[in-house]
Amino acid sequence: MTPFVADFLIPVGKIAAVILYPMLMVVVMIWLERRVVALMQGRLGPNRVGFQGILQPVADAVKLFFKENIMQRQADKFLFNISPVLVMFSSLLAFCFVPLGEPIRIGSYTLTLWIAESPVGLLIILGLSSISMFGVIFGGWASNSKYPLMGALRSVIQVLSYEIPVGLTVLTVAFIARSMDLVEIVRRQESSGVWYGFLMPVSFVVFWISSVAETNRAPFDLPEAESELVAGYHTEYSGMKFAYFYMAEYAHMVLVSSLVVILFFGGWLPPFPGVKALSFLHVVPGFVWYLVKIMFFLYLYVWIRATFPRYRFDSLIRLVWKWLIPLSLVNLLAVALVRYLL
Amino acid sequence: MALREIDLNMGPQHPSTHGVLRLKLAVDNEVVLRVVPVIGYLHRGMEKLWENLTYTQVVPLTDRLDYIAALSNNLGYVLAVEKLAGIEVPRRARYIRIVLAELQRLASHLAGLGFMANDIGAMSVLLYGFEAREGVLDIFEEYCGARLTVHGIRIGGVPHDLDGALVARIRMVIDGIPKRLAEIRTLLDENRIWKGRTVGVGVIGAGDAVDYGLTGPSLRASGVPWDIRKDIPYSSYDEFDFDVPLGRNGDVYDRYFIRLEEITQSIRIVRQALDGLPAGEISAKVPRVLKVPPGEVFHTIEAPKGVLGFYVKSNGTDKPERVKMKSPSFINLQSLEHMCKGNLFSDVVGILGSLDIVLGEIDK
Amino acid sequence: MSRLGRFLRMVFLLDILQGLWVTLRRYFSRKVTVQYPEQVKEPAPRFRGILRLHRDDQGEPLCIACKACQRACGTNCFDIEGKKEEGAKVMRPVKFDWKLDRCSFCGLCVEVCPTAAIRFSREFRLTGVGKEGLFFHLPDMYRAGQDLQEHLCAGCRRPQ
Amino acid sequence: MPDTTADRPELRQAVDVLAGRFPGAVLSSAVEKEELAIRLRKEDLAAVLSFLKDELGFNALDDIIVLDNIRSSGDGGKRFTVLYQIYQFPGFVRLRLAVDVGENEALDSAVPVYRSADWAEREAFDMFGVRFEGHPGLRRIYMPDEFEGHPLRKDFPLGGRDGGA
Repeated sequence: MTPFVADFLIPVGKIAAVILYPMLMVVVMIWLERRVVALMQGRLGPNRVGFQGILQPVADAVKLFFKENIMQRQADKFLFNISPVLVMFSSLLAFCFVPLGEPIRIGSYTLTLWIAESPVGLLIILGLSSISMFGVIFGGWASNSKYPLMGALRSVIQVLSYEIPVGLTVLTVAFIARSMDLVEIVRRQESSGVWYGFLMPVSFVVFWISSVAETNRAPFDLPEAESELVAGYHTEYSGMKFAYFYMAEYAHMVLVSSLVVILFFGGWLPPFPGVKALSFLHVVPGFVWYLVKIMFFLYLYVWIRATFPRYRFDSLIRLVWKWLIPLSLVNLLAVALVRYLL
Repeated sequence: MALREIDLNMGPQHPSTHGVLRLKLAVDNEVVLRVVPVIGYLHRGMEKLWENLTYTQVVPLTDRLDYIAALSNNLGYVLAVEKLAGIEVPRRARYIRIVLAELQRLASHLAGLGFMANDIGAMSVLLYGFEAREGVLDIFEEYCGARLTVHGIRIGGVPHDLDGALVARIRMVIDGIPKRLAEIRTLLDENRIWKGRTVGVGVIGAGDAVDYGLTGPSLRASGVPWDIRKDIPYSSYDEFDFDVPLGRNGDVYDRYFIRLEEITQSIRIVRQALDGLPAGEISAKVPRVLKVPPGEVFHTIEAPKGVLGFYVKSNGTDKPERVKMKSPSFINLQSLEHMCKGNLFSDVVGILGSLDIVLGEIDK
Repeated sequence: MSRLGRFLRMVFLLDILQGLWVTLRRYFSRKVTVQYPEQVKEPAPRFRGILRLHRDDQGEPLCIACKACQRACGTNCFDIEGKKEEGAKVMRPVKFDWKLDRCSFCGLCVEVCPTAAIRFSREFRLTGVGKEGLFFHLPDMYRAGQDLQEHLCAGCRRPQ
Repeated sequence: MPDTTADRPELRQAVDVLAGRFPGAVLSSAVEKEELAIRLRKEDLAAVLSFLKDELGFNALDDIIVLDNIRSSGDGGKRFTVLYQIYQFPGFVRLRLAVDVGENEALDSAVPVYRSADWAEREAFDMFGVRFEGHPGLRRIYMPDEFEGHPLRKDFPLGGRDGGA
């Protein structure tokens, strides 16, 4: 392999992939959401554009692309423009650290299925996902309008609250895996032969609930609660800027689902990695396992949205401070104790 | 302190104001301090129009009041005119009216529950409710040719007879509704989020409810047993056996629950009416140009949203001198501020949904 | 429900799971969507669609221009003029204007018509481009709602 | 159908009690179409309403109806008649109070007695221009604040003042 290919083409290709892969998932996700919710409500949902309506999100994007960008005269111009970019950028950037599978060997060259492997990859991803919340907050504030402001306020409190259980549960994984490197965490799950989700169900449940809240999804979609705040923090946005917020939300969901899969469900590992009798499952490429697991969690997102009413602000806060944080603290303590004793 | 209070304009363009209602809210962060409803965006001057139309021509216009339950409006107006003109309606027509009116109540409650649930964020319930309501609307279409603005009752009787096929169809539809209701109840009744959003929210006590003139399901949710169908039976309601469900706390959950129960009761009444459908004429003899002797009358019925009253004053011609409508939503909306004060902003939409208002009826 | 039952429900998220079960079941159940315009939900026989003037079996108009419908109408939809030809027994309309934009489809005109000349068709597609399509004149009134049947048959993809 | 209001003794009683308590207030009373209607002197309205509510138990107000008598009253009669439709439950009794009021006169507000009178009086003010003294915020309810005239008056043209479209 020439140095040109190895040092230039492949990195560029990877960068392109890291942008394309989330966007592709976003398209699938938007379609999945509308279709699945419709089917659960006895409707059909979009099924005309492309096969079963799969191109509907593309058509929507094209429409949004040609729409006028409206900005309030009193809006803070700089923040108003920067915040959709911030949200989108941080969501996409986080995907650099998400490993998609085992490295592939092509001759002497090893193709890694991630852009950057960092010993603190987990922390970086959490940090980046927090940065995307700044976009939400800035956007809501810069709109200089009441509904977006209220959406942003709700968002601040929601993120402040739910970062804590996320952090605490991630720590338990780090304790067990003795690493914050995502690739390493998956490899530890392979060597220990059990997915951490089964080892630490409490961690998984707390992490999952908190991350649904962190992605502003139903039933925790308070910052953009349609029936209350019109469209929440992006009420004043239109056209492509709105599309950025919209897509970033889905990208964030994909990111969070990837994290859940990596931390608790063995990433690209097939089920029961330790059981010899099931080793034939290795025939299926790891990436496929990985996608199947992600899709399951994305489906769960949609399923929950179709089923439940929206939490109220105070009960949402009560849930996290009175239930999730104590639970995750006890859980952390228990895991640490077990880890220390063993 | 000056900065703590925000004036928030909710509507007339807002996803959950059920039409063109505008609420001027004063909020302290999320806590609601004041609510001032601003109405009139849909005011069409119905009462003025009615004075210039003949008694018969008014009936289709009453469809446009509470358009979710158009038939109940027809019934309320027609009963008032019949009382004034001294028209005796045949028993079969009265029974058919009850079948239609109860089906309408059912449809209205299903839609109302759906809107309410959708405001609180459970959007599937809206669709499930609409799916069940669709069957009822199909019956209306089959019966009188329209689904929403039905014009399904005439002065003196009903326009069409209920034939065997239609009776069978009605039975089929109402047999299917409990299943849809069960789904809604599984989704909401015990759900912790739903209960968190509704129990103890928007409470109005029995005394206040009466004082504010609240009627219908919203009043009964506060535990006041007041149902015109039972207390001043009109149109043969006294021949039917049904219960009036009562709430205890007067909160959003009770108002939701009362509507669910009333759907069950309506199904019961429809079954009884179909079983005991008497033979006979479907309409009294009414002159083509109806001239009503001078006089005045105020007649109330139990519409799905509450007590619907029509005051009709005649001057001896074929056009009424004055028709005044007492619309339940108009009166019920007055108590919104009482229910919302001190609650959170998110609750306003839930409370508004639980009042089940229709702006066509409020603005007339 | 007992205290314990309630507690167990709460801890094991039974209410949540029940809700999820309902939506999952509906996911596989029959869908109610009608794929208009490929499929058309056929209007009921009594459906109150566009008004149509009918002729008798000999092709003679039924309308006798008595203007009963015009008088019965609460929204002034009609503008009718009749004329009695030399030697004819009854009047015939020479002008029969109906304004769709004013009509509320209440059916009062249909009910008063002494010769059952004016009746509802089942044509529910009321939209058009421009205001002209909303004003029906005498020739239009005989044609109104005619092509619905072909449309319905195309819709359900059944041979006519 | 059971007769609900026709000549029930308690109705007669209510009239008698009322007439005894407020001498001269009851101008006339009649039971028409099974409904009791009492015509009152304008000045006594507030006192009668609170008496009816507090002591006779008429706990709810159905509606306030305004009639424009411009065509029928002709000579000397007052322009408007305001009807108060009140009722009592349980034990259903319904009562209609009628008060005549001239174009430039004001009535006592019923809001201190019945809170539900608030919007009803605003509607009466908006549509007919009948003023109520002591109302906590008598302003238009349907029409825009800057609107002039009162649309439900008989002399207000049906198609609006610009003739309608």
